[in-house]
This record gives sequence, structure tokens and C-alpha cells, in this order.
Amino acid sequence: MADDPQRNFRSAYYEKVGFRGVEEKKSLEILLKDNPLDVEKLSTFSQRFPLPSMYRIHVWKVLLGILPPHSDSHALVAGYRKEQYQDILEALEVMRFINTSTPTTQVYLRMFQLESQVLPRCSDTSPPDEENEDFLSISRAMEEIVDDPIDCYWLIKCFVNQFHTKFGDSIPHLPKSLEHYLSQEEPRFLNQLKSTGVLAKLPYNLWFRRCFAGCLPESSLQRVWDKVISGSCKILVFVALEILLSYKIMLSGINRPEGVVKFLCNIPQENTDAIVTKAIDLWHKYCGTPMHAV
Amino acid sequence: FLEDVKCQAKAELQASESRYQAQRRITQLLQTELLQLYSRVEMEAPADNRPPHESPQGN
Amino acid sequence: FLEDVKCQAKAELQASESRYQAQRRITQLLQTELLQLYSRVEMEAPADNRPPHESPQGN
Repeated sequence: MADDPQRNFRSAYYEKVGFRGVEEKKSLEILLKDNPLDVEKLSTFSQRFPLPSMYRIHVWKVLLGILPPHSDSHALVAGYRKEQYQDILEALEVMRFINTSTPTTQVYLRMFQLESQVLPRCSDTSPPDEENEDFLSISRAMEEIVDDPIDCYWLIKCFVNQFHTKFGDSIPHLPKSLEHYLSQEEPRFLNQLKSTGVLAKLPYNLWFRRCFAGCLPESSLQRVWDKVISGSCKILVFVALEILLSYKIMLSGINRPEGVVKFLCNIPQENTDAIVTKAIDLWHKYCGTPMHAV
Repeated sequence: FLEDVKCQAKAELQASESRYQAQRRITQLLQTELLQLYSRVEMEAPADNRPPHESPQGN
Repeated sequence: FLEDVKCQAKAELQASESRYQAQRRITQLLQTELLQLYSRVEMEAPADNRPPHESPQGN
């Protein structure tokens, strides 16, 4: 009976989401009771384990500095955040940059631009640039994850700002890094991608600037963003790598590089959870699991 | 000494708060003025009553 | 423990300052907007070029 596949499946399942998940949740709850919160430990937790969805937004807010480490300041600071949000929104309405029919993500973009002092002049008719499109993409994804608009705006703003501050210098090197790990995992496939001219045309922008927003469904995306928000941009490389490996056969059958790019920009949304799980395993394998704390 | 630090922190926060309130009053005045000006512009030019930001090329 | 209190105060002050800075950006933007609109009003109505604040009853 020990080899009963169903039983093995069941224990593997509990291992994955059941008992282990309960233990993880408990240890996170202990961390969240600390006052002040230990941001370092929360980062480590988030690097190692998936965040339980009931705590995700709260942990993200702490990791991104939207809420301070001291829990007894949370109410005060949340009040400030709310007022800041409302002040900006009101001003943009009065100045007619936005109105009641403006899509929410466009509103967030204008708010962000106002705060960064890059709100385009009203006479400026230039089409939105690539950076704005990246912002809008991330906003659309965040909107699916976060219900409260105030939280949503602050999370988008701080996510985007932190990503650029922390990883701005690393982003240009991520394609090279992807090539490196692909050569470790599937050197023949890498050569094929090189010789067909596909490698140079991979959707790096979608992967490494939008952090897979608009590529992965939110349920998978948030598990990737857990890692990005807690301090790793390397995870993006491994998600890209797993996407390539998962669709290796399919991609080998497409002749034109444009066809490959088109496929990768619209990957099937069914097994993305498995892709992310494998990507995280591979990331831990190459970059190590943060062991200290927790 | 701890009390001292706490007092100072409280004073700094209050100063920041009052600076914010002052700035907010200015904003509200300016917003009222802007709204008035918009309605005046639109009254004077009823044919040309596009909101200024929605058709910027019209300027 | 003293460091702890200082950290907490600093975080609160930063959040308050961020709210104040946003308000400042708003003020600047409103001022620019008003200036533009005034100059537009004066261009469009050259006959009626009284400074708007000196004869508000003229509206």
C-alpha cells in the first residue's frame, strides 16, 4: 500500500499546500505580531515561501514602505496615505486631467506623473511612451490583485519606484543572464534560438520591465511579484527561462522570429502556476534559498 | 531623556502637519479660482466649450 | 529602545512630509494652470482685458 500512487499524490499535495502551508502561515503570523515588524525577516520569508493570500497585501505594503515597521503607527500613516491619495485625485479632477469616465489605470498614471513632476502639459499631444505603457500594464495587473483603490495606487507607485531604484542597473543585464542559465539547462535550444535570430527578439520588455504583467494571469503573477517586492529581480530571469523550456517543442516548430514573439506575448494561461513553481525551484537551485532568519 | 526625544518628535510632526494644512488651504483657494475661471471661459465662449485637457490640440 | 522611538518618529515624519510634498506639487501645477488660462482668456478677449481680479463683478 505504501506505493499507492493516490496516497503519494495526496501526501505530496499536503506537503505542498496543506501542512507545510499551515506551518508557513503560522510562522508568518508570528512575524506579523512583532512590533516593530522585522522587515528583513519578512523579506526572507517572502523570498522562501509563497505569501498566504490573506496577508499578501499587508506584507507588500510593509516591504514597500507604504506602512512603517511600527504597528502602532499604521493607523496614523494609513491616514496620511489616504489624504495624499485624495488630494492628488481631487486636484487632477479640478484641473480636468481626469474625469469620471477616465479609466482607473489612466488615473493612476496621471497621479504618478503629478507626484513625479512629469505630468505632460495640456498642449502636449505626444502619444504615451513605452515607460507609460509599462506603468499601465503593471497598473492593470495590480488592479486585479488589489481591491482597495488607495492601496492599489500606493502599491503600484511604490512597486514601480522600488523596482527602478533597486534594479534599474540590473535590468539591462537580465537578457545576458537568461542566456547564461539557458546555456546551463538547454545549450542546444539556446543555439537554435541564436541561429534563428529569435534570441535577440525575445519580449524582454514584457518580461523584465513589466515583470510579466499582461503575460501571466494574476494568480501566478502575484507569486512572482512576492519575490520581486522582497528583493529579487533574478526571479524574472527564471520565469522567462521556464516559459522558454515549457514551450520548447512548440517554439521549435515556429519558423519566423515574429511568430515566436507573438506566441510568447500571448502564452496559454492554463499551466502558468506550474511554470512559476518550476521557476522558483530553479531560482532556489541556482541562487540558493535564503536560510537565515525565519 | 526618552520623554525629551518623544516631545521633539511630536513637535516635528506637528510642524509638518501645520505646513501641510497651510499648503492645503492654498490649494483649495487655487482650485476654487480655477473652477471659476473655467466657468467664465466657457460662458464667454459657449461654442468652444471643450474641456481644455480633452482636446489639447484645439488650443 | 531610544533608537526604536527615533525610528518610529522618523517613519511617521516621512509619511507626513510625503503628503506635504504632494500638496506642494499640486499647488505648483495649479499655479501654472491658472497662469495659462488667464493668458488664454486675455488673448481671446482683448477688448475686455481688465485684470480679472480687479473687477470680479465684471463677470
